[in-house]
This record gives sequence, C-alpha cells and structure tokens, in this order.
Amino acid sequence: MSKTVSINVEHITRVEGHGNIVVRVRDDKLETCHFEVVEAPRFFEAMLKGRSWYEAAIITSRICGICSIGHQMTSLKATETALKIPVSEQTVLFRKLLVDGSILSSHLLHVLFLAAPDVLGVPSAFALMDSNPHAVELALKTKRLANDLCDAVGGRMIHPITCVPGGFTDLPTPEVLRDLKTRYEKEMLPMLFEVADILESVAENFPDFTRETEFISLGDASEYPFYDGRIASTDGETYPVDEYLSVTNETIVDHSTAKHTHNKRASYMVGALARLNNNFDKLTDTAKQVAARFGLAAVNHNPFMNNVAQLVECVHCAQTVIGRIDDLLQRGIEPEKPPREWKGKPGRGVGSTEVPRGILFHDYTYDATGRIVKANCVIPTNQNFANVDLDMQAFVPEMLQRGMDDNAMQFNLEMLVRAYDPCISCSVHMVKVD
Amino acid sequence: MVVSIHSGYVPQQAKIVRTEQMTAAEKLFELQIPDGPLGHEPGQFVEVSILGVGEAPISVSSGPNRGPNFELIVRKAGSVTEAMHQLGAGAVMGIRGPYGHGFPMERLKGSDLLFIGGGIGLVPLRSAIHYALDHRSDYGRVVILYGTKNPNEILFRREIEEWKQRDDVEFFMTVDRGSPDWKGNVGVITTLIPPLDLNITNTTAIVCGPPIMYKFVIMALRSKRLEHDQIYVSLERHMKCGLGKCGHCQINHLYVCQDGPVFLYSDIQDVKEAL
Amino acid sequence: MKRRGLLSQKAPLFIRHLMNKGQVYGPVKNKTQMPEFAQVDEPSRVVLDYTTTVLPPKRLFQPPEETIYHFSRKDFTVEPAKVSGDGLKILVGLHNYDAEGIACLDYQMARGPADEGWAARRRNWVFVGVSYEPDQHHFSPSVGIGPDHRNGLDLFMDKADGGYNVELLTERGASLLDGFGGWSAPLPETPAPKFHNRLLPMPSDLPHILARSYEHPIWQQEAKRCFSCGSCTMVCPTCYCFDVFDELQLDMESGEKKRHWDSCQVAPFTEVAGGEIFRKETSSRVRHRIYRKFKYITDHYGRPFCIGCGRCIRACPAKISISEVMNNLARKAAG
Amino acid sequence: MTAKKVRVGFFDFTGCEGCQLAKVSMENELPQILEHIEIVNFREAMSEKSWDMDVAFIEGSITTPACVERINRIRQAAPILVTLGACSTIGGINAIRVGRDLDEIRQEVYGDKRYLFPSLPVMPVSAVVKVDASIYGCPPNPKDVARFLTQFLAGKIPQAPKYPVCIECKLQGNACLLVQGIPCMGVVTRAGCGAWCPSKGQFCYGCRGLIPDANLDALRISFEECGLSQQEIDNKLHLFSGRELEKLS
Ligand SMILES: Cc1cc2nc3c(=O)[nH]c(=O)nc-3n(C[C@H](O)[C@H](O)[C@H](O)COP(=O)(O)OP(=O)(O)OC[C@H]3O[C@@H](n4cnc5c(N)ncnc54)[C@H](O)[C@@H]3O)c2cc1C
Ligand code: SF4
Ligand code: SF4
Ligand code: SF4
Repeated sequence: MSKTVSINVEHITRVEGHGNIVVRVRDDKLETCHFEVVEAPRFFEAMLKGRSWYEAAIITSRICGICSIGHQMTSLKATETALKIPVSEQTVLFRKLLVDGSILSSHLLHVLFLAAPDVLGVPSAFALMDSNPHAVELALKTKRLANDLCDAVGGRMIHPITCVPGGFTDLPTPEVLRDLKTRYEKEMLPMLFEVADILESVAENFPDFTRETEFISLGDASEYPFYDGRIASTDGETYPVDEYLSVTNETIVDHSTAKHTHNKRASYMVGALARLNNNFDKLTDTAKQVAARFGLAAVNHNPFMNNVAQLVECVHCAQTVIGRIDDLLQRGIEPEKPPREWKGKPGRGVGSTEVPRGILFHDYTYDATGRIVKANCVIPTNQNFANVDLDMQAFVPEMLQRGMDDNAMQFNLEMLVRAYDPCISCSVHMVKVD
Repeated sequence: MVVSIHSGYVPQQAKIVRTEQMTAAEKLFELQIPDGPLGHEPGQFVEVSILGVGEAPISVSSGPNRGPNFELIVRKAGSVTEAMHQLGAGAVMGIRGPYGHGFPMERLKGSDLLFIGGGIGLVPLRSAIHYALDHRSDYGRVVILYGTKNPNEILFRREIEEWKQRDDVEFFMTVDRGSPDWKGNVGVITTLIPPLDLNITNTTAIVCGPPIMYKFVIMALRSKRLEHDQIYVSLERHMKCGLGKCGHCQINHLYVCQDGPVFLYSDIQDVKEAL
Repeated sequence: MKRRGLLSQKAPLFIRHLMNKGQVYGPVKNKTQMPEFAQVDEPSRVVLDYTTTVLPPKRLFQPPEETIYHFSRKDFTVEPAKVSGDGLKILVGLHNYDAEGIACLDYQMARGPADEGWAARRRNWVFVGVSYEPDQHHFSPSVGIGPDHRNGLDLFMDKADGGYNVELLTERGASLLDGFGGWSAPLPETPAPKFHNRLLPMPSDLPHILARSYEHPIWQQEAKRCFSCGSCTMVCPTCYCFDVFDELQLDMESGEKKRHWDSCQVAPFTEVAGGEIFRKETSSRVRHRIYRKFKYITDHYGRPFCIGCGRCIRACPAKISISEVMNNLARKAAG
Repeated sequence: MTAKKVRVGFFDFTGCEGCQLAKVSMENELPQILEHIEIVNFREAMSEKSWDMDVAFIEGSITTPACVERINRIRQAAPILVTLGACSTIGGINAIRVGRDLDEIRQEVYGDKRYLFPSLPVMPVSAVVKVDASIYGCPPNPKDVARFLTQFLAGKIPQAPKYPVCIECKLQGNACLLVQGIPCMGVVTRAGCGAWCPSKGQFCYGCRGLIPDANLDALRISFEECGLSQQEIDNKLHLFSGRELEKLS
C-alpha cells in the first residue's frame, strides 16, 4: 500500500523564533520536505550602517536575546580588530567567564525547558512541574546560577551592560566572585550530574538516526574554544576566521527568510555537537566521562545527540568557571578604563566566537570617523538550516520504512528541529548580496 | 532596643456597612471603625488604603453628628479608587486620619451660609451642610448652589429632594449641558450667583469644585461685593502622606494637607499657585 | 577651646578607637571609589579628604528608600517598620555645612506631625566634623557657614600640616576622647581654604530678592536648559519630599508600604486624577525649588534652607547653578 | 489564595526573544507566579494552546501584514492586552530603520529576491490595536516585571513612571555620567529600570523610550558638549525611540 503523508507544522513550539515544518509525501514519493523560516525579516546589517563603534555591540546584541552575550563578544572582537583597540588579559578572562555563563544558561534552557519535554513525554516544562517536579527544580536552580554569573560579570544576562570595546565599565568584586565559585562547586556541579542521571534514564528516547555530514566550529586552540580559535572542520581542514566567507557560502532559498550555507559538502552542522566533534580532547575529564555515559565520542553523526553534547558542555563550563575565578582572584582585579573616545584608522575586522548554537561571525568595515560602512553577520542557526533539511529528507523515508504514522513522524521531526536548538529570531538577517 | 517607626501611617480597619452606586463613576461607602465615631470636622479628609494597591485622600462627606459611622463618596479615577469600587458591604479598607483643617463651623455661627459645589466638589461641602442642618438654629440662611457637567452626574439625588422640600434651605442647581428629560437650569455654576439676593455683610461663601471653577466663582462673588475674608475654598492637590512631609500638595509655602484643604480666600489670594 | 594634634597616620587608629565607643558611620569608598555615607567596617576605608559626597548624610536618617510598614492582606494586619534605637552612633568626617543641613531637616521633620522615622534614626548621634577644601561649586560661607562654623558638631578635625587639630566642642564629644592616647601637640595650621563660588547678596536679603522675582524671565530662561530630571533635588541635603507606594510580594498576600525620595522637579509630581498638573511649566518647577531653598521655609526658619554645598550644581546635567541664578536675580534687582 | 487563576497568553512578534527569556529567567519567582496565573498560550515554551484568556502579553514589533492580522485576532480574544518590552511598546531597536527607505533596505539585504519578504514600517503594537498597559525596557527588568504582575493581580493596571531614569540613578547614589561628559540618555528616558546601565558605569541608551515632554533641545546641547556630531546625536535618539520621535514631529 503506497503511502501519502502531509505534515504541516505552523510555528513549531518550543523553539526561539518562528518556523514551519512542511512535508509532503505522495504515493511513497517525497515531494516536499523542508523547514521554513517565517520569522519577519529584521535587517540588522542595514541597521548597523552609519552607526558608531560604541553602538555596534548594543545593536547586535538585539539580534538575539538568547545569544546576546555571544553577539556582543563577537561584535566587540570585530570592532576591536577593525579599529585596533587594545584589550587586556583581564578583559579576556572576564569575557571568557561571561561566555561560560551564557553557554550554561542557554544550554540549560534548551535541554531542560525546550527539549526535555520531548524525551520525558510531556507537552511543556509547565507540565513537567506535575510529572517531574525535581527536574523543574533542577532546571530553575541551575539556570539561576548561570544567570547569576552573567549578571555579576555582564550587569545582566540579556543584553549585558558592562561589555564595551576595550573592556568593562564595571566588574564584580572579589567577594561576589568567591561566592559564585563556592556555589559552582557546591551546587552547580552536583546538580548537573543529577541532570545527567535524568537524561541517562531516558536515553533510549533519543531517536536512533545518523547521517554523515560535516561539522564546523572553532578549533585549533589551547582550550575548548568558545571565545577564540580558527575555523575547524571534521573533514580535516582549518581556516583563519577572516576567511569565513569561503566556508559559509550563503545563499537565498525561496522557502525561508533565513539564508542557507554550505562548505565542501551540500550542508554542514554547527553547535555543541560540532564543537565536541572537533575538540573532544579539550574537554575536562569529568565532561568526557559524562559524554561516555551516553556513548558520545568524536565524531558522532546523530543530530539528536546535540542535546547530550550540550549537557557535556555544561559540565565543562561549570568547571572552567571555577578555574577562571581562581585565576582572576589570584591576579587581583584592576578597575578597567575602556576608551570613551576612539580615533582610529578606517579598517575591517572579523570577529568570531562560539555561541551556544554554534559558530558566529561578525564582519565590520569602519570609516575614519569610527562609523560602520559595511557589516555582515553570519549566524549559527542559518548555517544549520541546510543540514536540517537534508536530515529531514533522510529521516522521513526511514520513518516511513519503520511504519510510523503521521503523528509519530511529526513528533520526531519536531524533535529533530528542536535538537538543533534553532534560534530563528537571529537567523533572519541577510548579507549584502552583491 | 528596637523602636517602631511611622506608626502615624498605620491605618485602622474600617468596615464597609453599606455601599450605594450614586452615578456610573461615583460610589458611596458607609464605614464603621471599631472606636467610632471618627471625630472629624466637616471638610477634613482621610487617607484610605487598599493594601497592596495604595492610598488615596478622600473627604469625609457626612456630618460629624450623623451617628457612629461616616460616609465617603469615591469617584473611580485610578488604581486605588478603582480597587475601592470593587469592594462591597462587609469588606474592609484601611483608614487613617482625619487630617487637615476643615470648615470653621464654630466661627461661622450666626452667619448666612452660601455653599457652592461643582461636580464632586459637593462631596466635602456636604459634611458642612450636614453640620449646618444639624445645628440649624446656629446659622442664618443656608443657600446651596450645585452644578454638574450633565444630569447623569448628579450626586445625592434623594438628599437633594429633601433639601428642596425644606423651607430653611434654598437649593439651586444647574448643569453645563442638559439632556432631553432635563427640566432644570442649563449653564455653568456661576450663572446661579447673580440672581441671588444675599445679605452681603453676613454671608460666608464655601466653595469647592474643579480647579478651573474657583476663579470664576470668586469673580462672581466679588461682584456681589463679598469680601475676600467671607469666602472659604477647599482645594485638591496630589497628596501622598497627609502629614505635611511628602511635599506633593505644596502650593508655594503652604501644605494643603496640613494648612488646608480648607482655606480662607483672603489667606491665599496672594498665594500664586493656589487658584 | 581645647585642641590636640592628630597625625594623619594616626587617623585610622582614632577611627578604630571610635569604633570601640559605638557604631561608626562616615564617608567610605563605594564600589565606584566615590565617598558615600555608610557604616564603617574598616577604618582605612574612611575618606577624610573629600570635596563632597553625591548623596548627603541625610540618607542615614531618611534612607533613599525605606519601609513604612509591613502588611498582610489576608488578615489585614499592619506592622510598622522598626529601627534599632540602641547604642551610640558616631558620624565621622562630616563637613560643617552637612551638619547644618541635618539641622535644617531636624527642624522641618519636627514641624507639624513629627516624622517618626527621622526622629528615631536621629537619636544618639555624635558628629565628628572635618574641614574640607572647597571645589568650584561650594558657596557655604555665603549662607553663613564659613570654615569656622561648628554648629551641630561635637568634635572637629581641622586639617593641619601633617594631620588634624582635633577640637573638643561638646560634652558628648569629650566622652569620645576618653582612652585614646594617640595625640600629639597641636600641629601648625594651614591657611584658610579659598572659596571659588559665592552668593553676592547677604543671606538675609535672599528672601527679599525672591519676593520680587516671582514673574522674572529668568525662570523661563533656565527652563529652556532644564531637563526636569530631578537630580538637583535628589542630591540636596535639605530636600525631603518622597513618594509613597505599595510593594506586594508574589504570594499576593504580604507586602510593604514604602517610600522613596521624590523630586518636585519632575512633571508628574503634582499630577492629580483627571490629568491636571499644578506645576506644569518647567519654569514653575525651577522657581519652586529655589523658593523652597531661600524663601518659603526661610521665612519661618530664619535662615536659608540651602547650605551652599553645591551638590545640585555638581549634579545638574544642564549646568544650572542655584548660585548663579540668585546672583543674576540680585544683579538685576540692584541694577 | 484560592482565587481563580488568571489565564495568560504570551505572543511574540518581531523581536529578539529577549523578553521571552526575561520571563523564564525569573527562576526564583516563577513557581510563585504560576500559583496565580495559568499560562494558556506560550509558543516558545509549550505545545498546547488556548485562546480563552484574561490577558495577553505581546512581545515584538509589528513588521509584516501577517503580524497585523495576528495582533487583531489576539486583541479580539483578550480582554486586556499588555505589551512587554521595547519592541512591542515603542517599536524598539527595529525602529532604527524608521526614516530610511524600506525598499532600499530590503534591496540591501535580500537583493533581487526582496519581493519574497513583504515588510511594513516597524510599528509598536499601539499603532495597530488598543494597548491597556505596557512593560517597558530592552530587556524588561525582572523586578519591573514582578512589580507589574503583583499590581496587576491585585487588581490595578500598573502605569510606568513618567519621570526620567535620573531619579532612580540618584536613588542609587551614582555620580552623573552626563556631567562627566559621557553622553547618557537617562535625562530624557522613562524610568523603571532602576538606572540599570548608569549604575554599572555605562551610559543609558534610552531603551525605555522618551518621557513625555523630554527636553530634546537641551539634550542636543549637552551631547554636543560631550563631543558628539549631529549624526551621532540623531543616531542615539533613533536607537530605540525612532517611532516616538516620529510621533513628536
Ligand atoms: C483633600 C482631598 C480630598 C479628596 N476627596 C475626594 C473624595 O471625596 N472623593 C473622591 O472621589 N476623590 C477625592 N479626592 C481625589 C482622590 O484623592 C484622587 O482621585 C485619588 O487619589 C486618585 O487615586 P487613584 O489611586 O485612584 O489614582 P491613581 O491611579 O493613583 O492616579 C490617577 C491619577 O491621580 C493622580 N493622583 C495620585 N495620587 C493622588 C492624590 N493623592 N491626590 C490626587 N491625585 C492623585 C495621579 O497622579 C494620576 O494622575 C480628594 C483629593 C484630595 C487631595
Ligand atoms: S540647594 Fe543646592 S547648594 Fe543648596 S543645599 Fe541644596 S544641593 Fe546644596
Ligand atoms: S548618569 Fe544618566 S541617568 Fe544618571 S543622573 Fe546622569 S544623566 Fe541621569
Ligand atoms: S539605563 Fe537606559 S538603557 Fe539601561 S535599562 Fe535603563 S532605560 Fe534601558
């Protein structure tokens, strides 16, 4: 009996931003299968034009509230590179600390509020309150701790206040840092292990699906690279970040307001799984042990494992937070005096960091008055869309073969999209098309 | 040793004994406090609090001799007044006060009284009207002028009927804009003043209404040759504490909550921000 | 007057000594390295050499934000806020004009129904003054608070060569000195400080100048620059206006009645239901502030309700200067 | 309290989702809040949906014809409609592009495929439907959100302050940045954030929009004295308040 399937998920829930899943199978033939981004366009590159060096990070922060710290870091790096604004070692340490916090905060939100309901079989985190109150408590507490770290360093977690070109306008006191360190040791790590226990108990609910693809992230750095590094691929090559255009190759597709990207293959994946696949050996030992409990090792080609990779990164970050605070306390904290005025030469700068959802590029060209004449931002979620489409196109026939009904297929497809942790609001931006 | 502070702000519980919807926006509350009566002078006000929402200064509208309870008439104007409107008989609100200087009813003994109330301004005047009627022989003529924007906004309809019936009260009313079934005067309140036949040397005018009304009423009274020290006004201002501290109700050097809300016109005629 | 020398390096010892006598408050470095009146936990954090603080010491007696009472909506219980009335409190590093500012508010807070919070927090204080080097905004001598002014102070640390000469002014002050052995002989005096700003008129003339300046065009002129931001009044040691509001906890039952400083310079300050704003024009608000400093209360207090600290000038983003306004009015009145 | 829970829907339009995040970031408060409200529609956090609600919270600005349709539908369903965050309340950062030709921007970003993406001038929700109350800020301050909720649940429609950030800045005891020559927008910006940015040494960039009667002439003078060019001053004013400035002129 030949099968006809029509799946149409309008505004998929529990993802950041608006996207639709459209699948049409007629007489066993896959006619349409893709993920449509219908988020309203936001035109950030155009918004940046004419803006001053001290405003770029404020504006690009608003590309995405969830990755606002990552956008600020990337933006600041691009501006500092372009205008040659010096940055102290202390600034970099604090920025890395802030990035750790933002990774934790975002991953915990995604794993526990947005993705976990799928594997735990409930419709939302609110429903989880009845079925698994302890999981909710863990979620709230760990996230609070992640946010507290961001608040302390950035002034606030969403659209941080203190990060400006050349440094910080305000820094936490040693007392605050000491307190955070204790809480990360005594509370954060044990709670993350409990989260791991919960996920491990439902590990069989992660669908078994693999499709070979390329994984791209920062890499080739002295530590697990959230803040710095070269562009690295599981296909073996590395590239300097300012050659990112040759890796991303953005194109416009008709079914989506977000652009698609590809490198050597038809698509590539970015995000926690990509980072882990490229940098497994840089993880802390404890993080590696958590990965091992889920059979996760480099290179893993199951996109659903992205959620597990996020958990592994949480453990890693919680530990690096502790180390970095020790480091800062030992050095002693100097008040910073970031420049209020900057007279530089015109120039171009590319900044890249890893945000929770993958590798991010900001590319600014400044004129002599310190105003942006050209800007480009390439956002991780965009880089994943082509890979999501190809995954779906491979997954649907597999599911048909397993004899799944429409509902089960829809559930699995939504789960697949969520596994990528798409952050659609930031994806909707475009490069200047020449 | 630990000391309590700000006990002056602590409200006492007032129980709502009866409510009456007077117009679409105004509601009457009859309140009872444990050790009633309130002990207020006509023209004084209380700070009413709805815990969690806030406080609002509200005039005591009933006369001091009207039994253990007292009445407030509240216009729905914002948060606190809105919240009050949601309360019915049996509910409790907080009351502190009474505050301020009221109408000097003792001093006015023997005088003819001319009450001029515009809109909700009749609410504080009513306490003085009650007082005058409860001590009717102490006063000369009692004349009441009352104006509202339109007939729908008329307060105290039953009471007004009673005043009209009495032959020791002269009551005149007008509305700014009439309606098909309105038979009475149409026009602003100042139009009621010229026809009055007053015993000028022995009349005291008591005025309360919206800010814009005072100037014109006083002009009309002046052309009747009433002196500045024969006119009392009751003023409204933003108020937060009622204790002469928060500064919101200040008009030049005066605090409405402490020095007023009732002022002798001659005392404030040179106070620039007053009227 | 008894004077004893206190070498600079002994000052922390002296503060430590005071900490044994009572709770010590004073200008301590805050997070942004600015002196701010607060409790002293460590003598070395006290800043004795400063021009002015952003907020005046009134914040110790009327905190920027404070609880009036706690309530529960469930059973309508109301519990007034409490403060500790125990023990001696010592305020070190107070400038003489700020002591006068506290005196101004002592007067105002006791008028009519007394402010219980102020009264309770003002009990048991000993004030230890210190001299200061004026910046370009100070004009205290013009309102009768010259460098030798000692009103309201119990001890005074007069800056001298190499340290301070400590003056004993009251009995209360004397009791603080018992048991401190770190004195030296009186130190050589330093020249009296120079003031860079001043009021032209005599203090007693200020109300008269304002009496005839109500309709003066200067209010409109200043209003063009004024942001109505309220900073001038928020930092003024003799301002005391506040807003009262309720804060409910998320349990929707318990909450607090609170107050925080408010400013007559912002437009909504006089707004009533119906939208009427009684001081609608910026010019009327600019005028109101200055009349409050030099006329309204002055008429019965007998001295300016401004202590010349210059905080309002320092804090004004529009660079409006109360001394300049008064001087312009005085000049116009004279000429 | 056993009172019936208030049924709440959250709806997002064009924005960065920071407001969504601001809500779920109230970890300490969330459990208590959920005792008083029942969330019946919240795409980002849940899969079930209902349109039977007492109040709708709207995030994001109106930027496409589809947005207009959807917000009208929500307005019809919700007795009370509250905007949450700068985008829905004042147009937000999206309104940076106010005053620039929309087609030109689309061309710049999408090239000759621009026809695929219909777009309207950025609008705050109030430009399309009646708004009953607003929570300002980009992002909204969690304390402000909590304050709003408690007041709202206590039966009052909370109003945002009409005075500027400086009041709160002074309550914190900060020395003024503008006086030090740092171009702070606090003097013309609606308070309610607790002077979040100036208290951290950063100038206020006006995310809560302008106060009524903001003295913009004086602001221009002050900013010139800080060394800003006219273009920079315009940029600063248009960062969040593009829509509000348009209303003024
Ligand atoms: C001496 C006096 C006697 C009054 N007597 C009565 C009366 O008998 N009946 C009656 O209905 N009303 C009376 N009012 C007016 C009443 O106090 C206000 O309508 C009420 O405070 C509005 O509060 P709200 O919380 O409902 O409004 P809000 O939501 O707080 O505010 C609505 C508007 O009212 C303004 N407002 C806030 N607080 C006050 C305040 N304390 N006074 C005036 N406006 C304020 C606000 O600025 C805002 O513009 C009197 C006012 C005064 C000063
Ligand atoms: S008015 Fe200005 S100078 Fe005078 S006391 Fe107040 S802040 Fe100081
Ligand atoms: S720093 Fe900004 S917010 Fe603070 S007082 Fe100055 S102008 Fe106002
Ligand atoms: S200080 Fe200004 S920019 Fe910062 S949160 Fe407040 S209003 Fe927004």
